[in-house]
Amino acid sequence: MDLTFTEEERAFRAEARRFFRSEIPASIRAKVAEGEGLTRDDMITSQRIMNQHGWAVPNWPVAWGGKEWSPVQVYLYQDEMQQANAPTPIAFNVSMVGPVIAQFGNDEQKQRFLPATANADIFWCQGFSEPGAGSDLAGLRTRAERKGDKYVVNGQKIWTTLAQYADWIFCLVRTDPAAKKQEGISFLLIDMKTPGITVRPIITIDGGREVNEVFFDNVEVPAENLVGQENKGWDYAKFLLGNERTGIARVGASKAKVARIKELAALEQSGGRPLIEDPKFQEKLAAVEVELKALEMTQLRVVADERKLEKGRQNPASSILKLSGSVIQQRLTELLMEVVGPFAMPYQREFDGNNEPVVGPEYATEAAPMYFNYRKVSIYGGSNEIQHNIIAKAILGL
Amino acid sequence: MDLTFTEEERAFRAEARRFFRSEIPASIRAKVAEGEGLTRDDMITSQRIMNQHGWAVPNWPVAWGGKEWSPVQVYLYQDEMQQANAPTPIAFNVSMVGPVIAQFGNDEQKQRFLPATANADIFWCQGFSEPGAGSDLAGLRTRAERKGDKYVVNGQKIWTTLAQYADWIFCLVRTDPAAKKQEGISFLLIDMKTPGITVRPIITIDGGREVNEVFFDNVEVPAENLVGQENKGWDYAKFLLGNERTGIARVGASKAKVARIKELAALEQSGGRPLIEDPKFQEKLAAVEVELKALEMTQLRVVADERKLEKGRQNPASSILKLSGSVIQQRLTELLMEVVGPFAMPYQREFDGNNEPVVGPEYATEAAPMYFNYRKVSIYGGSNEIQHNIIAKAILGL
Amino acid sequence: MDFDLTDDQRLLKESVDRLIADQYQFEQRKKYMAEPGGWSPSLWSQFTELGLLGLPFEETLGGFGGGAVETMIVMEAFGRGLVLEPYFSTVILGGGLLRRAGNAALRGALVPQVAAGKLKLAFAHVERHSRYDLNDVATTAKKQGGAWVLDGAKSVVLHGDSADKLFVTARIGGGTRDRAGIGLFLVDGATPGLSRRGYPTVDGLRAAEVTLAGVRVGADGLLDDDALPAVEHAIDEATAALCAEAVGAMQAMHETTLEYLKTRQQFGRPIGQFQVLQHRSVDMLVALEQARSMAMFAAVMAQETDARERRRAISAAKVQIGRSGRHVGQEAVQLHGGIGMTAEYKVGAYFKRVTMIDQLYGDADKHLSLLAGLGGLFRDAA
Amino acid sequence: MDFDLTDDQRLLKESVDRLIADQYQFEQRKKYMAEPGGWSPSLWSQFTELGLLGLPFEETLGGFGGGAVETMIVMEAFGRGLVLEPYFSTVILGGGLLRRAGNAALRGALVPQVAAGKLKLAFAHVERHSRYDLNDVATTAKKQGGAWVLDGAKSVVLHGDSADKLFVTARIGGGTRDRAGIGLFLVDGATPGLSRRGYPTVDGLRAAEVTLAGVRVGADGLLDDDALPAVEHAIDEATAALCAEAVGAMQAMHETTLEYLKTRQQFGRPIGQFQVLQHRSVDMLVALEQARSMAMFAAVMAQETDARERRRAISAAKVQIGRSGRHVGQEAVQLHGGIGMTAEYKVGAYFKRVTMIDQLYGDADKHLSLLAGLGGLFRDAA
Repeated sequence: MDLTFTEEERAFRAEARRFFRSEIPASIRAKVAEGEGLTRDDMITSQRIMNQHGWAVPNWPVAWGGKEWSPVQVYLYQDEMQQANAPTPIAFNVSMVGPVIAQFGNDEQKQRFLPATANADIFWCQGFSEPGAGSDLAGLRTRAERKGDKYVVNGQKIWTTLAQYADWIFCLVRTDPAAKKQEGISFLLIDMKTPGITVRPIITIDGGREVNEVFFDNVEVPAENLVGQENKGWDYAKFLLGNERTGIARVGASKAKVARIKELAALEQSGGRPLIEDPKFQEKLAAVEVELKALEMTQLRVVADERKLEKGRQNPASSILKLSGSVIQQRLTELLMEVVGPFAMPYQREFDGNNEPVVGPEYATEAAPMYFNYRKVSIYGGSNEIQHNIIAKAILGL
Repeated sequence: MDLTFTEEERAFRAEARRFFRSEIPASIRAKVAEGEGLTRDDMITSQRIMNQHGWAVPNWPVAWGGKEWSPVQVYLYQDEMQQANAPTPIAFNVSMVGPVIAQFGNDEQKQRFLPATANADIFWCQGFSEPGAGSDLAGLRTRAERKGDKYVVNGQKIWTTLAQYADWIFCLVRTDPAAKKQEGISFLLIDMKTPGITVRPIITIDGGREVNEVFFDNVEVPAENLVGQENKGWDYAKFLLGNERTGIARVGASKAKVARIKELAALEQSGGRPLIEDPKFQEKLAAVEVELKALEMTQLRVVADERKLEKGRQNPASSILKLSGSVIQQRLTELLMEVVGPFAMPYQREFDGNNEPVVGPEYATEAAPMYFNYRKVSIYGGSNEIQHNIIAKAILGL
Repeated sequence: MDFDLTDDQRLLKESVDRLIADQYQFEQRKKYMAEPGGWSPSLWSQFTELGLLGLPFEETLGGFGGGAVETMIVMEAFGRGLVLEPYFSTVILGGGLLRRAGNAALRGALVPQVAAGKLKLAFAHVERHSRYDLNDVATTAKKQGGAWVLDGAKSVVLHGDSADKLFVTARIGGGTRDRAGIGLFLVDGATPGLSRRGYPTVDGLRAAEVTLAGVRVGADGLLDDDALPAVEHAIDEATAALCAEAVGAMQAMHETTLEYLKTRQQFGRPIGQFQVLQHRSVDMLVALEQARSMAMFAAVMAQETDARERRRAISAAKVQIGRSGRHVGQEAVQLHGGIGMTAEYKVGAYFKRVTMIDQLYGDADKHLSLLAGLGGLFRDAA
Repeated sequence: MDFDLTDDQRLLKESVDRLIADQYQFEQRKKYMAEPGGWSPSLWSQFTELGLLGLPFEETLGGFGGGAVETMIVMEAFGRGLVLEPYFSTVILGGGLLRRAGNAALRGALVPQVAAGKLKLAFAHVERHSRYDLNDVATTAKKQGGAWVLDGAKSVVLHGDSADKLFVTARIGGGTRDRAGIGLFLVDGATPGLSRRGYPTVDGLRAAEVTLAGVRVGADGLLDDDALPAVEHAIDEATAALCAEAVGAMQAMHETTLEYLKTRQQFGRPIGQFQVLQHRSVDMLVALEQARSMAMFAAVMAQETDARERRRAISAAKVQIGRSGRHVGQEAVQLHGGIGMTAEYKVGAYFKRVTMIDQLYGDADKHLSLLAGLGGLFRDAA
């Protein structure tokens, strides 16, 4: 057992640090640090810089731009990216639909979609959740009826993140209504410009627009856009969701938040001295740092273990990454609220067309929205309750 | 709404305070304060003093010594008793079997048992729980077969508190094995000196002996010791358990613990000054005090409401008394451990025959045993998990 | 010891509850928020008609003669409705300052106007660096001839944009953080040199930044030349009122969550049948009821004149409200799942309001420090 | 970065695990506890045979040459077995002081004896008022002729009753709480004036009160005349070892609880089918795995020579271990219900041990203070 990094690993970390901090524009990284929403252009700009550097899709097959990095390298790449407040590569493209097409798509689909997806020439969104289904994903009801060389899609998706930016959507649709729940589902790629698609924003409690409803009204989709086999979509979805764990603990991002909280708490006064010198505040922050350090170590254990385990098996520790990671992220947003104190109150998001000078310190504007927005991290992508159920069954055998 | 006490109520409180602090021997109250176990004599002495004062069984019918106090008076009586570290009247006698006999017993049983029970001439214990049953109380299997004018009892009880002190035991026994779970149970009074009864101590993790196993091997019980009707025992048990809530929040006892922690923390040094002056320790204690004050107010709300509600209906707030009360009691034992620091380590209970001079301060000896012992308050008498189930169903309608 | 309401209190409760039930459904509230000032003048008139605006004032001046319990009743109902109108700033906070620092003449002049809905008040006190320290006042008041000249800036003045008159604290003497030397002034909103910038707050209410540049106030505009004790008492009373409001909001969240658990189907049954969600609803109930108890305690103790006793009690209540509010709010959103995250659904609005109540006049941790520094709540139980 | 064990480490782990599985079942442990000294000399011999007593010492002196990882492996296994023998006091704590403060001659004389199981050590440091402050030493050492005379009293000296020699701290100069002026002495247990009273500790181990009344020690008995840095380092290493032991105990509690949930029937089914108990088992797992991670971190950082960096790391680990230990311990008892409260059943014994580990060398809150005072763990992430 040797918990220090090798020389090669340290060199890789240095290169990653240099890359993210000098190549990704500071203006974009500042937005991430402040919790301000990124524009579509920001995300595409960042993705293309990474793609030029060959670092956009390290998890893909080498033939399509992948890197075959060791798990430790993947960890270092994510940690440095998050600590630099660099935007994560567009997850729908890189972590979700890309690997599915690379694994299950036909050659034409690969040629057509993979390079464009890596370079964000196509901006993807994910059409999985439905109003009636929620945590019971397989209960979806959006229909796709085969008519000749087309599917005709009718139904509704919900919680569709960044649908307003998307060129294409990858959808789970029901192609065999008679089959059992998990069977009869297919994986379909749909151009968002197709007639019959309506996107309706859902404003979240922080005032932001990240998610949407997407309605399909007799939307005609060429049959060639079916990935893999008809009625086998649930398998591809499971494959996709299994890939989604990458970086899910968000250790690097939380490290960046800790650093930011310390920086800002030095600027705020409490009882006539800087807040960061208040022993009680120090202890509250230190308590989160302990949890975060533990999570980082846990993540490294999982990473180191990935080499050894046969594909698909999991280190029991991996299951806690999302749970602990979400609690830590949420706790840090509480501390940020505490830093800004009364200045958490003014609502200053541009969404409402408010363009006036900032009330209180500039950094206060995002504190409350971030706190409210981050409640999502224990809900989206499989709620913490569902995670508990899964761990109890799969890991503990209960 | 008037949250102050009336003149009469204040006078009653003063009298209760005087009584408990001047009539109950200081040596007994010191043992309660220190968490040291009471001897059988201590409990009987204290009970008889209360009985002489007419205050042993205020909850009983007036004909048998009850007081018809208002709910506020009952509250004040308990609060002063607990704050004075006076022993609670023997619960098995006063809160449990006494009311059952007064309500469901026949005249002979009342004459025979009630005065002796009030005066602790009989020391009772409770034979409800069984090894197989646990939280599922009605799953009990101890058999009582009617043979002529006797019942023959066979089986085993567990967690029988203070069985080693008891003259008699009141038991739930199965008299009709063919009936459904809750039916076929009877309520039987059994003299502990009857041949065939064996009491085996259970030593708990704190090293104390509060609970026991009680074995019944062909124990012959006169049929006249059946309370009420055969096979109706479950109804009487429910009546009994419904009465058990009295003082269950233990607000007065927790107040006494807070006072004691403050007193002891003034004697201990931390970082070169008295521990009680450490702001962090102060805050930890203050946080519990807030919860305790809230619980006291909640209890008063319940108390004030009891007058108005028809018998049997509950104020929703009443359901939280045991839950919050147990958490607060346990938290206070954690703080007491913190007060004594390294001196929590020596194991100095007399149980192991250790009679040497005390290691560290006298008050340190009970800190760890009390901490471990108090884990029981969220387990015995319906675990906190069962309480949650009950509240979810009965109060929230889930 | 009696938790029953008097007949008058019961009548008050019924009428306020009815008002909220009829006029403050969540969809109606959205309309009020969209009005130009961010609240509904029509509702304000209804408050006037019900006598709510005169609630805490003497009857001789057209008030209702209500005390802390009456305020608690109204504020709890307002918490269920998430009321947007400047009631708190005008009647609770402004009214408290009028009662604690205004002389009879001033009260005689202003109370009838407030009770008639013709005068709205606000309290400009917090400054950029003061955070939760009420003694931290850098705004200055200098005497020039017979008048006072005020200079400084006040932040996050609740409903400061719509107030007709503002109470303003300014330093007459001493250093920025001295307890002595803080004057309380009443300034007309139209006074030259006073400028205001209004904006929405996170919870859908309104506040303003107030700048004072050579604002001249007559000698009678100084209500109290050593105003901190009166300010502290008024804010303690206001805090008690906020505690009641938070309890109303928490109760609404708990009810909404229960309703959702009973109707929302997942995996073929109502999710309220899942034991984990049952237990967590119970823990929400515990947090709610403990908060309700402490809001009652705060109401009673807000009138205590011993400042240290009052401080202990109000701080204890604010700790409980802050902790319960966070727990109930976070759990209400979590148990709703996705729908709880949406602005269109009411549970998030309640969550935001209780969160902002925690930030007002000191959060739970701040008040825990204050309470601990005073030796806690129970001093000699033995 | 590599969490794999080396071949040697794997062999060590297998042999210790086998020893614990074969010889340290809970019923066997009860027998060892009933032996005269409260532990088993026979097991002590087996530790010797396996080379465990020489684990952290140089191979040239008959040691195993093991480092922090080897210690972690052994202590985690010992945590599963709740080992009673004076391994911690002799090999971890005593061994650490020998390494950090003993010169080559002393090590050459003592290490072979320790490794051969012939010499037991203890560290007499804590005093009545010192609590967790290692600098708080009132015991005095005065020079008389060529020798030192020690006077004072030491409390809760782990396995102080069975130790052949004791390390003793005593003040050579400075005030009671000064960092400078603390001497470290090695005193033979039979020295006149040294008296010991042994007693059991709550977790079933042993400790002693040690009184020093005119205890004379030769000049060579003073190992370090400014010993606090060495003492702190040795205790940091010992703390890392305790973290590993606690992880072993937590894992055993978690496994025992899972086993119980799968077999115990209530309401007609295994209680492990109740969702609430499932989720709480998962939270126990989270606490356990986070603790395991921090125990590894502590093991690596215990060897760090920069005292501030080491302090941060060890304190962080102790915070996590203390919190996880309390959570896992309390939940293990709670989920077992009544049986978990009984002394005959093993889960309570684990609970008591992790609780006492929290009390050793500073509890979680104490270490959180230390960590916070140093600015936390992450200083410049950006």
